Amino acid sequence: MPPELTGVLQKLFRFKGGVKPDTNKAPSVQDPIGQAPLPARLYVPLHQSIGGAPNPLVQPGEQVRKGQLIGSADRWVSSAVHAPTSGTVLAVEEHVAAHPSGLPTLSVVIEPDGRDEWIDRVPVDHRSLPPERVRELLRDAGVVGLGGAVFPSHAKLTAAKAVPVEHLVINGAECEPFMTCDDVLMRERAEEIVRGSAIFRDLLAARQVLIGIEDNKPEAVAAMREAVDRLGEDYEVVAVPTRYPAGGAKQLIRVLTGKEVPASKRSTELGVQCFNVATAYTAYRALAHGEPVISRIVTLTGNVEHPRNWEVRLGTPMHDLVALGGPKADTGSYLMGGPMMGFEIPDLAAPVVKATNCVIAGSPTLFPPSPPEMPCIRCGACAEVCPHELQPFELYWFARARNFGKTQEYYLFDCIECGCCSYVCPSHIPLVQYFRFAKSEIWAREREKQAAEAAKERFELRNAREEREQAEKAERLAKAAAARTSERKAAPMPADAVPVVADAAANPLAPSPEVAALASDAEAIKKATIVAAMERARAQREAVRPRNTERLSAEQEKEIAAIEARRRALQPDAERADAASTPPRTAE
Amino acid sequence: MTRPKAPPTAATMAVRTALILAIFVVAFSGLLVAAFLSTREAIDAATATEKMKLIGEVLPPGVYDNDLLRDSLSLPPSAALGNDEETTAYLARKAGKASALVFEAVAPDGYSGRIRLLLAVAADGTLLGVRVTQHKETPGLGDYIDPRKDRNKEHPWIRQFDGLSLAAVNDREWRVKKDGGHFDSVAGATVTPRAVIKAVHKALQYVEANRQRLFAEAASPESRGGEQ
Amino acid sequence: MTHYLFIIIGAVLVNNVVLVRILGLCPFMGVSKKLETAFGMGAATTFVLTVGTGASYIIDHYLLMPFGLEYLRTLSFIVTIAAIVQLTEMVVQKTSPVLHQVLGIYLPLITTNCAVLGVPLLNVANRYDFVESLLFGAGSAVGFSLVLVLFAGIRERIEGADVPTHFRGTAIAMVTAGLMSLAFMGFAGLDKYQ
Amino acid sequence: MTHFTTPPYVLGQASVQRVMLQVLLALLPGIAAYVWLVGACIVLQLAIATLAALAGEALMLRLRGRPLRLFLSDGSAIVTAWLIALTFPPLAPWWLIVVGALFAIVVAKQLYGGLGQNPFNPAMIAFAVCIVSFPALMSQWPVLGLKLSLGEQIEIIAGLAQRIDVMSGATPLDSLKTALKLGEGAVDVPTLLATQDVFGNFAGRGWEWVSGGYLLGGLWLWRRKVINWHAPLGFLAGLSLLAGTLWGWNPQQFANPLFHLFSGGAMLGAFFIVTDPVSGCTTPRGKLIFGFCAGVLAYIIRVFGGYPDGVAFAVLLMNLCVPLIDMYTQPPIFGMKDAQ
Amino acid sequence: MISREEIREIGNNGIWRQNSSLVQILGMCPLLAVTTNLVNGVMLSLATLIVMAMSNVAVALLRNLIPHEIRIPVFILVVAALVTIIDLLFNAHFHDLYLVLGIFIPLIVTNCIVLARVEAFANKNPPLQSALDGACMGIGMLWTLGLLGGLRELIGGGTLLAGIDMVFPALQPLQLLPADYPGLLLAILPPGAFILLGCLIAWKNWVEARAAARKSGRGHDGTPLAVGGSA
Amino acid sequence: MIVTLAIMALGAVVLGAALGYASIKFKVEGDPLVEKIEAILPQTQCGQCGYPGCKPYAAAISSGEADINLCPPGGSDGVRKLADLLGREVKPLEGEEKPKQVAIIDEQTCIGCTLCIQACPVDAIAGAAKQMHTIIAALCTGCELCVKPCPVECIYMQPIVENLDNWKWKYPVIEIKRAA
Ligand SMILES: Cc1cc2nc3c(=O)[nH]c(=O)nc-3n(C[C@H](O)[C@H](O)[C@H](O)COP(=O)(O)O)c2cc1C
Ligand SMILES: Cc1cc2nc3c(=O)[nH]c(=O)nc-3n(C[C@H](O)[C@H](O)[C@H](O)COP(=O)(O)O)c2cc1C
Ligand SMILES: Cc1cc2nc3c(=O)[nH]c(=O)nc-3n(C[C@H](O)[C@H](O)[C@H](O)COP(=O)(O)O)c2cc1C
Ligand SMILES: Cc1cc2nc3c(=O)[nH]c(=O)nc-3n(C[C@H](O)[C@H](O)[C@H](O)CO)c2cc1C
Ligand code: SF4
Ligand code: SF4
Ligand code: SF4
Ligand code: SF4
Ligand code: FES
Repeated sequence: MPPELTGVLQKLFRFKGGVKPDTNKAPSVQDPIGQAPLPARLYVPLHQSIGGAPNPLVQPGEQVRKGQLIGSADRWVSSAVHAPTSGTVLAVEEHVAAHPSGLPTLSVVIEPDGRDEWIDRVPVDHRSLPPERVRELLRDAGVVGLGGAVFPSHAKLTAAKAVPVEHLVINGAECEPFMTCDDVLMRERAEEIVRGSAIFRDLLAARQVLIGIEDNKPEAVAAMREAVDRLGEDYEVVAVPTRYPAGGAKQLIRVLTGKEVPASKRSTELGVQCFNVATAYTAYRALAHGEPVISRIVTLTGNVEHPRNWEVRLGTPMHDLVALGGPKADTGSYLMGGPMMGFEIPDLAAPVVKATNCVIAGSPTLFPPSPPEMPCIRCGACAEVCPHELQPFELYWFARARNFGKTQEYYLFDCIECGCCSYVCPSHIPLVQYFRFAKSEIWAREREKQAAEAAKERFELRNAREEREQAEKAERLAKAAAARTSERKAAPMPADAVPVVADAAANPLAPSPEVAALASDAEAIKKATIVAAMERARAQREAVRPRNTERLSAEQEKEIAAIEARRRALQPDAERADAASTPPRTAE
Repeated sequence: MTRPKAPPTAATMAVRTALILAIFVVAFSGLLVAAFLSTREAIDAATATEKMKLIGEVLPPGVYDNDLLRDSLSLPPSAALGNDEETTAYLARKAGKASALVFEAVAPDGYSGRIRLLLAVAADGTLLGVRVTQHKETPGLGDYIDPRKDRNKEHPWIRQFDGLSLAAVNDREWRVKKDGGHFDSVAGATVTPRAVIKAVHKALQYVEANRQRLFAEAASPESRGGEQ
Repeated sequence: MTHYLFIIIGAVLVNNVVLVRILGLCPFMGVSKKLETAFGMGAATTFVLTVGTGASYIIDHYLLMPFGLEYLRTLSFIVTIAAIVQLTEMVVQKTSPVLHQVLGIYLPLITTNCAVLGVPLLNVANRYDFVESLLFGAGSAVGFSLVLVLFAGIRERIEGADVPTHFRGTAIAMVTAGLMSLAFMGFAGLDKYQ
Repeated sequence: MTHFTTPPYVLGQASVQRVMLQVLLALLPGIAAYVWLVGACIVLQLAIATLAALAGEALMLRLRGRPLRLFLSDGSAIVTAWLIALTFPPLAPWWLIVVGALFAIVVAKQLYGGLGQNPFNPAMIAFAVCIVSFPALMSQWPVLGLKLSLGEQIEIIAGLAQRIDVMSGATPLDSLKTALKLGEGAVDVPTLLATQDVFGNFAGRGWEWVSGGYLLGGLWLWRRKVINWHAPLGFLAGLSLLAGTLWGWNPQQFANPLFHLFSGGAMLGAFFIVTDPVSGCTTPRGKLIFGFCAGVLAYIIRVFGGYPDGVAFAVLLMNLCVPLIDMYTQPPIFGMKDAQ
Repeated sequence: MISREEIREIGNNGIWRQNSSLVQILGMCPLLAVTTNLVNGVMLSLATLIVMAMSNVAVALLRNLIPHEIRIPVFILVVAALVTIIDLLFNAHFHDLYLVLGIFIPLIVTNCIVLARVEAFANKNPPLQSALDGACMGIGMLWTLGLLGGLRELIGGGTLLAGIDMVFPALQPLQLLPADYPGLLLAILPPGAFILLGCLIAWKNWVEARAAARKSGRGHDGTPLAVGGSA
Repeated sequence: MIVTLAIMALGAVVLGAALGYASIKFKVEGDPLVEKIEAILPQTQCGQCGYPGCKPYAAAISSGEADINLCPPGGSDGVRKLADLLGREVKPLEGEEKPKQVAIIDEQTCIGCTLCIQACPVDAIAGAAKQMHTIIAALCTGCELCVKPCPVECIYMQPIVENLDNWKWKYPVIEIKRAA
């Protein structure tokens, strides 16, 4: 259908590359959004977004109400988690995660009481509150990017210092095949989306709002235009050419504004920010209705009798959701996310999470097993379709040879894992998997290197200490020396070594199960000494910090915290921790 | 290793290493001088034998009785011979009478560069023999002009020239058969033989033109050596 | 002028020291695993070879020939060159530790790069004059560096290839050098106008 | 660990087999013209080369413990084999083609890990190996207009019949070069082209059509997006630029660009050989440079060098430079164009 | 003195394990340049062997007199002197061969393996061991050069021992392959040398891998080109 | 003869003097290579390489005394990196590569002898005399040095288990079987 251009003529740009797989979207938009029934048990993982893992706030046996906070954001880049319905907390335990690994993650198990009783919802008018407060509210309502990256939205809502935000891009492109959750959301709840966009616009002080929708969704375009007109906003609703991955934030920004955001920059530095339509919707619900994010729209489609979009409570086990569609007999596997970027669900016991935008039942006919991998013939087809204009075959060549330094020289980390390259590769090479492998190896190495450096430092300190001790020993009497040694051991951390420990503790890696298991009562004393030493060290560090940070307004403090968070996020260590601890992007 | 206790200054170090190196050099140079002196004669003999062997390839042993290597003359550079440097020619004498001349010629237009030839021409203008001493022709294709590489061991190509003279083959016949001449060639590689034939022809003409001078001048054996 | 040009083309391409004359192979095989080091080695060799040919010419023409000491050529050439190399090494080590590190153990091994002795000896055999000798020396060195760098580039790529186990490393590098040499045979005949 | 397959779960239609099949199809017009020119012997040579290449491939795959069916059916060995057969003299003895094909597949391809990993163009390696090793056989081309029955041709190829002299002509390029060399400046190109009957309208008689066939097939490949325009255009540009310059300077001693474009392996090289994705450059600029330099080198070698045609050596020489060219012609990536 | 153990160790090192041509990749130039036939290869190796053994002894004797700073020039001096003597001897007694080997006799000086052994072995060991080391390294070189020369000669022309008459005038080369064997000229040209040497190295790798597999009790899969698991 | 020797001696004196002079003027100390090598070693300080810690091993590699394949904790990856740095051939690792481990102290059995604290090269054990000791898992490099000294054998090594934080994407397996 031709994109009817209404209002101001919006100039469209092109991004290089991209592919046009069959969209397969029609089956799941026949019916309106359905309300998924309450399952017998809900398994709500605490860690559902990029960033720090929320801390559990409930104990087994506790009664919770719908929308009650059960996990609080751990840091600035982190997001809260809420009870999807009222009921009893059965346990806080490890449960299989909605993650390609099939590994478990700490989850709150809730048995619904069927009353579905809300907490007291407090609607707010975001215009009456300071922006800082609005961001906090969004964080505590668990608003994260529902476009697939599940990045905490409040952290994206700060404009860059030097650059005013020119464009706010609302992403309704939904370029992945099969997926229609954004489409139906736009058709049915356009007004809320537009209102949610207004919140983002106000927070970012954006000059213009551009809503980009692929031109294969004329109904959604119409609905959104209608809503924009109805609400009297000046937003542009733009139909963009259908080409995967037009919905990738960077591609959509390119198409709508002509700007190219390199991997090394955040889009706000170029005066653009991008949010998914569903994110806007949840932000609006969170502020205007006081409803935190406890459910989301999930497309259930593929090899099922009744493909349809469902509003599903987070924590609903996949098999409960899948049953709604009536999978056909030859269904073999299920994908979470779209066929381009999604992953095969290793275990249907895994729950629906904020990142679950689509569940596709697969059969051998629908997704034939990929033909055997052949060697790369360097045909360059992949480079032609790569939307980031990388040289996938070079990345592949070096990733395969485990020459990770070279992969970085060829910009491995600019790859958005969109899968276009694998799609066109005549040799059927699972390129994306090679890239993911290389990325996680590089992260792991970085981690190891830091650990090694820290170990070396401690080793050298220890050596120095031993030398000193020996010198002292020689001077004094053996008895006195022995006494002193045991004393020294009581405080085993020399002051300079402490920052390392402190960092390790602040690192989400540190409170790993092993440590937790060790933290028995008997050990509490020693732990206390360590903590005390850490505190002392921290205090010392604080003491040498610049003094102009003393009397700050709450706003300023928030700002600093945000900067700190960003800085941490930018450090490879933190970023890796963040990325590794959430399901990978699952597209759309 | 003789490492001094106190670090030496640069100057003392320089003197020390200079002396030690000098001693070693003198010792080993001495050794070499001795070796050189003791092998000199053998080497000279071997070199002479080598030269004679080469000459022997083009010059039948019965033609001369003099010491060829001592009976040489130098030929100036000449276009007819294709030389651009002075070359040495040897005069064969039988019972004191000049019987043949052994000299070098160059075919400049081989398939891949120059072809150096050694020719022996009898006093009556008859070719006694031709040998290729140096060439870069394609191995396996153009290199049959060298009898060692020629697959036809019975009648190597280069032997066609033996016994010919300007009189025996008329001027227009100094070509390969393909061009209507007198000489065989191997199919697929006629550039090379054309070049050789042309060079030999020119060399014969040169001898013809200078016969008097060449065979007379060499009466007094003076210049020697330095060939190649 | 064209005469000089042909000497250079001949030395760099047609009669490439490594691939056609087969000299200097040890560093060619040894220092070609990485592009960076290949560049370094190429530069070092170019320097030594150019200086070495110049020095050799002077020694030959002003010390050895006048006294009929040609048989001392090998000895005097190589000892001089060795000393030059060692001097260079010391200077480089002091002034540019990075370069020294990259070249590592190979700087002293330049002395045992046959090309370093072979090229001056070829100069003598070709009866080149001083300028020709220098050009030939420099040309040979450039030819050496050129193929070294190209070879390193290819080896870096082969690194990722699925080469049969027993051919990994040196064996396949040898085969590659062979095919390079085959490619260089294409230049054959280009120097015939010399 | 659960086993899971990898995204994307939908794939496009492309496959190596299809790519290679299209290359083979694109060769057909040229082959047809070739058959018309010299007879069906070329088909026999194609078959011999294919068999030898597949046998070599099978042997090596077997020794390396790799799946046979998968790699034998990918078609790349057949492309290599056909290019070998098309660059060798059509009446070359069968074993010559076999040696070439085996060397190409075993040494130039499989020792590097097989499909996709060879730094050198296998077919050109075969050509170079054979012309260096057997220059005599490699420069014996059937004399134009030599009408031999298929039976006779088979006998010659099988080595049963004597390799007769009349059959061993030279290619137009070689004829021109030899004539100029022997003429020593006394002969000029225009007269030669006009008088010698190996030459047709603007290049070798008949060979013009074969080259035209390759051109046609190449354009089709380009339309099908199997190849980009960069390498072929670069090659043709490099060749004709140099040829044009020298021709403009001295038309008596240098043939015109058209002659060079339609002689020897120029067209085949431009569309089927410099485009080899595996051993060629991969970046657009790199392809252009690769093609251009190959064209220039091909001209230099065919006109001034020792071999009748320079395409093979030019391509091999450029293969050497591929890693460096690729490295220095990386295109800027998304978002980094301003930075450049 | 020198123990049997030591002899075996030095011998094995020189001849097989640390073979200069196949493992250390040193002394490549003569290895590739003069092995156009077996006789050339063997004769040059013999010359190298003698030089290597003698220079090892000389350096082992003199090592305590040589200051560190001019170590290399002196070593080279020693080697160069010995090589020049050999050169003179060849010139005098094997003149034909001298002409064939040409520049490669003086180039023994820069044959890296000679200096490498002097530096790595003779400079640290007594004369007897050093002599043995030089000789064994030479033997290692000898058999590889002989093998390579023989292979190239055979493949390239179908003969063996061409040029033997330059050493033993009484002997004649052998024509092993039928006279109409066309000869793969490539084998005699530089590319052939490289490629065949590559194959020899791969062959040694294979032999060693097989021996190692046998030793560790695991049966070898027997495929000479097996590909190591890359995952 | 005399002339010959005089000429050669002259040359030798010139060269020898230059060399001797330069050897003093251009003397360098220290070895930056050692640091680069050390940066690659895993800093486990376990001594499995036969050297008392990573730095001595680095020095040994640099001086050519030790081979590059002696550090098991570094694994074959480490060998590869060293080979890369030094331009040497990659060799198979001596000894076996183990999965990463951490030490665990059985707290019931520990008698607080402090022997393990003295053994741990990286101060990963906290505790005081006569008190229960514990190992800070995040700091433990898994070198096993504390295992032997414990008189009551209460320390054991445990492989680090995979969890969502350290989970890695796997190397794609080429499915030859299916292809064949
Ligand atoms: C580690 C990390 C830190 C980020 N920090 C910020 C931030 O401080 N401000 C912001 O606006 N966006 C931030 N982002 C969001 C990205 O810049 C980008 O806008 C968002 O991820 C777009 O989604 P996509 O990656 O799926 O395209 C961050 C993203 C990551 C992965
Ligand atoms: C290849 C690719 C395709 C994507 N497609 C879409 C899409 O179709 N719709 C969408 O909203 N987000 C899509 N995303 C995610 C966006 O990049 C981006 O994260 C999102 O629009 C930011 O909004 P959010 O933070 O509200 O999720 C895609 C990401 C990638 C890498
Ligand atoms: C690689 C190659 C090398 C050649 N080398 C020579 C050669 O050394 N000598 C020669 O006469 N012809 C050589 N030719 C052949 C010439 O190019 C030319 O075809 C031939 O000399 C013409 O001879 P014809 O008149 O017998 O056909 C060679 C040809 C090729 C292809
Ligand atoms: C466009 C195109 C051109 C090709 N050209 C060649 C070629 O010139 N020589 C060759 O051996 N194989 C060629 N191939 C086949 C294949 O790429 C080649 O065998 C690989 O080098 C084997 O790894 C070509 C394939 C394609 C698609
Ligand atoms: S599309 Fe596949 S075969 Fe082609 S270059 Fe890319 S990775 Fe290689
Ligand atoms: S997955 Fe990465 S490399 Fe492949 S096309 Fe997408 S961005 Fe490019
Ligand atoms: S084995 Fe490795 S980790 Fe252990 S001390 Fe040696 S270098 Fe360090
Ligand atoms: S706790 Fe034990 S295993 Fe861990 S680092 Fe210390 S000594 Fe090594
Ligand atoms: S022998 Fe080593 S470089 Fe020539």
